[in-house]
Amino acid sequence: MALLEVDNLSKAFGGVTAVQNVSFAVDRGLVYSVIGPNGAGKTTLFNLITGVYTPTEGDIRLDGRSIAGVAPHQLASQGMARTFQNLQICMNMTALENVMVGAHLQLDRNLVKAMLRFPGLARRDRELKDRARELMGFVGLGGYWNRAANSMPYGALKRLEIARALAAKPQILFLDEPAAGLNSKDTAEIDELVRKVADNDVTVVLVEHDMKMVMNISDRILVLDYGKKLTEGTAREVRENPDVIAAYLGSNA
Amino acid sequence: MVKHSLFKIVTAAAIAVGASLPAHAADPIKIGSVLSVTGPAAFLGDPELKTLQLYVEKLNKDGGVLGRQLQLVHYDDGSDASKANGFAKRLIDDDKVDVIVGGTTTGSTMSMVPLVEKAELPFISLAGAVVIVEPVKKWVFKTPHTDRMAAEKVFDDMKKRNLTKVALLSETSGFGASGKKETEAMAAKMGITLVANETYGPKDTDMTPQLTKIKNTAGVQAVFVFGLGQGPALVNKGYKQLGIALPLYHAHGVASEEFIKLSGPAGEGVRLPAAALLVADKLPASDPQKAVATAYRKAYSERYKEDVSTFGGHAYDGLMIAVDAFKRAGSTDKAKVRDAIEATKGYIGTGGKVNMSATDHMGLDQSAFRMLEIKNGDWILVN
Amino acid sequence: MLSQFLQFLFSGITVGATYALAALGFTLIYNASNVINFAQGEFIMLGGMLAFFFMQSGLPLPLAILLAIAIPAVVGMLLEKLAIEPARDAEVVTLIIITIGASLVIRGLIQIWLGKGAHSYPAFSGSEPIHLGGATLLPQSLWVLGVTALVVIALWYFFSRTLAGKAILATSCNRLAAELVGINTQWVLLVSFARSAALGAIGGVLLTPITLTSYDVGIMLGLKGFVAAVVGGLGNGLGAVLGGLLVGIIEAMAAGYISSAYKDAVPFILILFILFFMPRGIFGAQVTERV
Amino acid sequence: MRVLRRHSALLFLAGLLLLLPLVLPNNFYYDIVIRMAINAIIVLGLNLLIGFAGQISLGHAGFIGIGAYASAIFPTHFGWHPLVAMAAGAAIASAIAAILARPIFRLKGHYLAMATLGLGIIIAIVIKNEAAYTGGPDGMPVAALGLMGFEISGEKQWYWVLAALLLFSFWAARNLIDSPFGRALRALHGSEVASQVMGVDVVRYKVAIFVLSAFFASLMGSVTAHYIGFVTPNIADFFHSIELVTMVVIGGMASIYGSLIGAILLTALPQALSTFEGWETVAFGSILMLCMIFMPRGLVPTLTARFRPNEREDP
Repeated sequence: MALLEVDNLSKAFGGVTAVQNVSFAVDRGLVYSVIGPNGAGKTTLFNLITGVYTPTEGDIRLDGRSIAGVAPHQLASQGMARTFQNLQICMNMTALENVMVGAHLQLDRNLVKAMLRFPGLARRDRELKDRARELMGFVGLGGYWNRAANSMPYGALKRLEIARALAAKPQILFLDEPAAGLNSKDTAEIDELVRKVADNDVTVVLVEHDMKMVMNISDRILVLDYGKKLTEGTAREVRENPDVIAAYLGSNA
Repeated sequence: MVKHSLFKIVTAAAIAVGASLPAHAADPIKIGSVLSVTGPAAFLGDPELKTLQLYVEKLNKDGGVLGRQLQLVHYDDGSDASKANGFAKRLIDDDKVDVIVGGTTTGSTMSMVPLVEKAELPFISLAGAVVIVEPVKKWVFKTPHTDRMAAEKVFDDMKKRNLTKVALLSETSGFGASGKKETEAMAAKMGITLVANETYGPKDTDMTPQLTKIKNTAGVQAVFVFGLGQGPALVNKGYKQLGIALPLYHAHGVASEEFIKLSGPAGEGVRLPAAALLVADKLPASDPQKAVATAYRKAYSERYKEDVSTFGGHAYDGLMIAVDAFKRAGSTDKAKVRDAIEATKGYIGTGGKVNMSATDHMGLDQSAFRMLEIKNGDWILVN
Repeated sequence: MLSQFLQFLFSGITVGATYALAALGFTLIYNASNVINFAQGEFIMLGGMLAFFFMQSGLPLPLAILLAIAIPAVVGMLLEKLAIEPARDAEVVTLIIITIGASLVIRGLIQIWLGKGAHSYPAFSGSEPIHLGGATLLPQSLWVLGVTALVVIALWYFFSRTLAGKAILATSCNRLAAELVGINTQWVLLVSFARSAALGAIGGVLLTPITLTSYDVGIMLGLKGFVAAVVGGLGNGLGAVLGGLLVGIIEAMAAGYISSAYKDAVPFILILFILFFMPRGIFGAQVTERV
Repeated sequence: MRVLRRHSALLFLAGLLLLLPLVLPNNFYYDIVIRMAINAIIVLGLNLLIGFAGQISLGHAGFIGIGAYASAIFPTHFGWHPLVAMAAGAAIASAIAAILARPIFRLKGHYLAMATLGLGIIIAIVIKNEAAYTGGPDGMPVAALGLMGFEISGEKQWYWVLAALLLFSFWAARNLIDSPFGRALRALHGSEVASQVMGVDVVRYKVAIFVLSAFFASLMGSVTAHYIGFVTPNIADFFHSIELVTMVVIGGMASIYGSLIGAILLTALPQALSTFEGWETVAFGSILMLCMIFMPRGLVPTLTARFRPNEREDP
């Protein structure tokens, strides 16, 4: 059984149908990319799967359980994590704290215990701090621990979002344009990071504009156009699909 | 860094607030005062403060009291009783005043009462409600007439005119709420039936809904309004707008020239109980209050170019009773001064003739109130 | 009984028109800058107090009124230039506190200058009540209602039919984008503050013969205006007017039929209920947040 | 060593509170410090809500009023023990906060400001109107706070009570900020959608912190009532709410030290301005405006940023 199954998913905003009858499945351990011209409905698709929007029609199943319309904070406990196209870093916190928020669900969230700083809670918090440091090292942000998030460069924030998502120990990670706005060197590093994440048994679903990166790292690719599924397949299949070429040339090239 | 600034701020604040602390041997007599000079009760506190400043200056020019100068230490509680409590502590502990004259509102006064009782400091309040002096508190006195007296005076007058079914319209301020309570009690005692009982907010701009209700209540013979400041003037206007023809009475809280001005033609025929101060010039020469009231009126309006109100008069009385007590006590010894205040007999003030006793810390009786009516834009004495 | 109802209605509409003018002031500034100007009530106070002062000093009525409207407009511009503009990017609460600070300064200065007493001046066309269906209405109330209606029409025309009005709407939507298409957003903000201050002042001038004025009348009027603006859905001009009338009428009805002691609580209970069911007021736009 | 460093600020505050009586000349200064401490504790709670969680409340004085009047009414009219009354007040305030929090926190920005403001005003109006119990606008006296025959009275005793409470609140607030709960709270301020995706049940956290701050506000209302010995509706007033929010913002949003500084400054300021003769309002308003224009983030964060531009205040 595939880890993520999407069946006939549709989302309409008023009269506009942003996503229309999209179906696909993502197997465990893959790097799965969603591509398409601007306005193809990629981010909407992400927002639907991660619970930010409620689908108008269709179903989404994670591990066989339906998750359509489930609130985002409940999805997190089922092993789903994501990053955002427009950075959603908490600028009022330090880098390390941002990562620690990612591990929110693994900790004791009791208010009274927190105020009185119960020893168990404090100990686990310290352990988490160490793990968060490791994760920051993993994404290449070793020196940034105590930096205020709002004083960090853009590229670093992109990685920080990934570190934060990883802190949740997800089984599936959605990356919304992780390379957007980065130069080629940074992009190559993100590329490498995504591979590294996938090698650590985290299924990665990716929306990305950078074709080189997508073709490089994706195991399978879904192509959307005007909210509809155009095709799906390996990098090679997609590259050679005439419809895809037409869509890109027709609208974007 | 942060911690240091914290300490600095504390000390700086301490220095800032403690800057006024001379302590020489030839000390002046310190009159402390907490008044509501700003906030909703400002129209009471403002003339009170002006009066105190005026007369402390005057007394000093005339050589002071007991050969010592007077010093007025005053704070503005902004009509907030909790602030009054804090400032009272400042007067007691920091300024070490010899007497407190002030407390504009009943709330402010009552929040200061436990402090002066504990500090054993004579305190003459300028607020109205009966609770201040009933039960008698050893160190607490007051100069204004009570709301109970006002209700009694008004009902007396109504009964003379055979009006026994009355609609009460009271303000939701401290003054109005206390007045409402006393009026209800007094009505029961004097055989007056309150056929309607409405309220309005001190900042309301339109009382016609309440007045309409009163107008449509069966059997109303007269309307009694218990409020302060501008509200009652608006009641007059609404009254006229609705064309209600019943006799209209107000309480003593609107006893000022301003009330006539604000009401305009709508004020004609309105009655209220007030101290003789407002009609000083119309008093017969034989009236014992005539001299005091005229002199105060003259001094105040010459200095401040504004009309007198009875509230300033209460401050005048409070200060003069204190000064009188200092003189009779021959010192500023707090216990002696307290005893002297309690022994005040036959003092003629703007509010009336004051005869204090161990059981009466206000010392005014019903004769202190005159029934006034507005006629041709001026006060006239009824009867 | 009908006459009683009518009387409550007249009372509510007159008071409501005041709230409506205050609410419109909130709306104008909110539309241009997303700031809730807690000093809005002070402009109403300024209008009344200045009109009184100038009439007292012997100026002819029209000139006194003109000055009483023009000066607050200048104060509004100063407020924008000196206090709002420098702190434009600050958080909602910060801006709220700046405007509260401004209201304290305005109120304090007027109190020092013109004292704490209450004032009034004669109504514009006499105070002989008009009888209507057994109820009475003051001629001045007609002035208030009439001018409010004129203001609403003028504003509607301005925003929907003129380029300048559209520039203001554009600025409120997206300041940067508005600047990019060549709108002088600084000017837009300045004009909005001036206009809303003038609007408040007009309200103050018209109301004083009915309600009296003093240095502290702005607090309550400002608060009720804010309620009215929110009831109508912030940023919606027509909503603000209807919100104001609604709050005024409900207050009067509450005082007449329910309890005069609790009539002040009624608008606030109302607003809680409205917001619980319509989180953006009655006429507020529904927006979807973008991620 | 780590313990010492972690608690250095706490120890410093404790030391300061311990030594302060040596320089306080008389009861009046004790009084000011006590009022500062009371405000500081309320502001700490309010800052958790406004500064850290990013949710405005313009009606917090309502909760203070509930606590104050519970301590005034229950012992006077029903003969309850003051501590029971205090607990009851806190329970009532928390319950009201909990019931209303869910609908209220669906609102944002100015709508939220309006709803909380309305809530506060309604509470104040009820207090003012139910004169049979509350004494109406003139207020009512409050019995002394006693425990097992011992009665807290006088500024010196209250000083130590408040010092202890302030230390506890300071410690607890810092603990809370640096805990999973606190991080979730700040995260939902930083990015509501990101925190949701991380598993933060945003509404639950907003409700919890609102209830917590209402709980503390109510407790401090009770303390204020017992300390002053008299309570009037002013305590629940809209202006009191604004005053508290001002303390939060002037001191610095999302800053524990800022809460202390804000409370200290704005408690001392009216005293310092009391000699200005009529200009108090203008001076106070000007100071508010200038602070906010030149330090929109509040004193402590602005100063911290100047000296340590890349770091956050250590929680």
